Amino acid sequence: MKCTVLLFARYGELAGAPRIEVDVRDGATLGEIWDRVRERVPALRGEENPLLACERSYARPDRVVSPGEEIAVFPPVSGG
Amino acid sequence: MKCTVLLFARYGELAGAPRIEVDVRDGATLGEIWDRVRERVPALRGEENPLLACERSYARPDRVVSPGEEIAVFPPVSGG
Amino acid sequence: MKEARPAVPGLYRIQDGPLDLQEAVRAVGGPDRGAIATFLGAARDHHGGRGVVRLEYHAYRPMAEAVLREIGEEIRERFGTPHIAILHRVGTVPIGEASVVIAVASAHRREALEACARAIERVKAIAPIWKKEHYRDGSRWIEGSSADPTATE
Amino acid sequence: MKEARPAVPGLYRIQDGPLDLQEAVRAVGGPDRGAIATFLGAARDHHGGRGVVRLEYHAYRPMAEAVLREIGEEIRERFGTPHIAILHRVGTVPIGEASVVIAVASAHRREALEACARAIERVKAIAPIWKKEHYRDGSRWIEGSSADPTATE
Repeated sequence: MKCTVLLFARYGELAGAPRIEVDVRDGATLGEIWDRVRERVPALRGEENPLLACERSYARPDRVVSPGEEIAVFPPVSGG
Repeated sequence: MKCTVLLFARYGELAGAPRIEVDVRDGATLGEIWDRVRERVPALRGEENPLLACERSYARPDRVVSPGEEIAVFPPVSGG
Repeated sequence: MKEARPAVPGLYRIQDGPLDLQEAVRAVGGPDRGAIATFLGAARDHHGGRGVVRLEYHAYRPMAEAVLREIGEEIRERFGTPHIAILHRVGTVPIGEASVVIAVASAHRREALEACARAIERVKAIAPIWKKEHYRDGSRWIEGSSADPTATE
Repeated sequence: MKEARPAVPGLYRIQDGPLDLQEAVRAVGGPDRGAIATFLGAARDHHGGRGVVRLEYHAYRPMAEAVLREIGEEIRERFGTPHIAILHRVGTVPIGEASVVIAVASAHRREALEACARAIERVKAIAPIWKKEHYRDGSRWIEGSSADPTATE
């Protein structure tokens, strides 16, 4: 399945785009999707503390993703 | 010496006036002045937790008062 | 109260009429401060299960302003937050309107929040101000704090 | 985020342009509430000894608004204070202006103050918002909280 992954803040800058599309197997997990993103964007390979979100909620790497769900990956937050 | 004692909130209502003048010996303490006030105003005799102030600062009953200093007595506070 | 004090930033006032939270915030804000904590005490329509129709505050005005300033000094020494405003209203305070407004600014949030919480405790404990609650069928003086104001904390 | 939630009072918004503390206070106030605590975070002109000329905030906007609302729910359950407003600015924030405003109203002061302090901690820990500091000679993303947002507290 095709997944669009939203990237925020420094991750977006490293990727040169606020989103990236990757191809993964049906039933892939968030962790697999993030691994695929890093294959495509070498600049992201060194990132050790990504936060993962699915459908606008935080989720763990073992979360199985369904087609069409909104996926996002971003660095530790610093609002306030 | 003559002392004018300011009374606030319920104490002023009990005395029927916001201030009362009493005659005390030179070198009287705040405690003696308050005793004299209560002799003059029977309605204040039952008051057990008066706060005493001299020159706009809290003071203890053994504080010696000089002529012309500003004396006040009032009930526990409830601002805020 | 009579000894000379160094001039310190701060706004301390007993006033008739409505309090302005923005005034307090403006008085303490500045480019080197990342945090402003405020506390606003408002006249509540009930107390102990009884309906309250309005509040009335009286103060020993000159002493109350001096005590507010002393509280500001205490807070500044304890939390290192020199930028403090404490405003207290006297006279009638309609339900829903502010009786007291406190603002504390600091470089960091923790001191500002803790200083603000401490400041309202101290105002309630030692400022010579009294509240009278008015009900539909009468009124009553509230006499709250019997903390010894001359005690050193 | 998708399950039906009961409608609860509260104002949660990510916005461009200046924040209005009074709006937050108005959103939470009411005649049965005697206490309103607020926290305002402002852009500071220095950080770690370095001069800051402006801040820039980015957010994952729809998720950030949902998270602010979840924080409000957490606070409501923990402190029993249903009246909460959390506003966060995005885009450029000039020095001295507010990046975040929180207001919590309650019958009593302790809950309001504690809830407000807790709310800003949670915003900083889990809201998907990022700050970029701009200096005279460059800029840097701040990456603060590595708290696990999926952990139950």
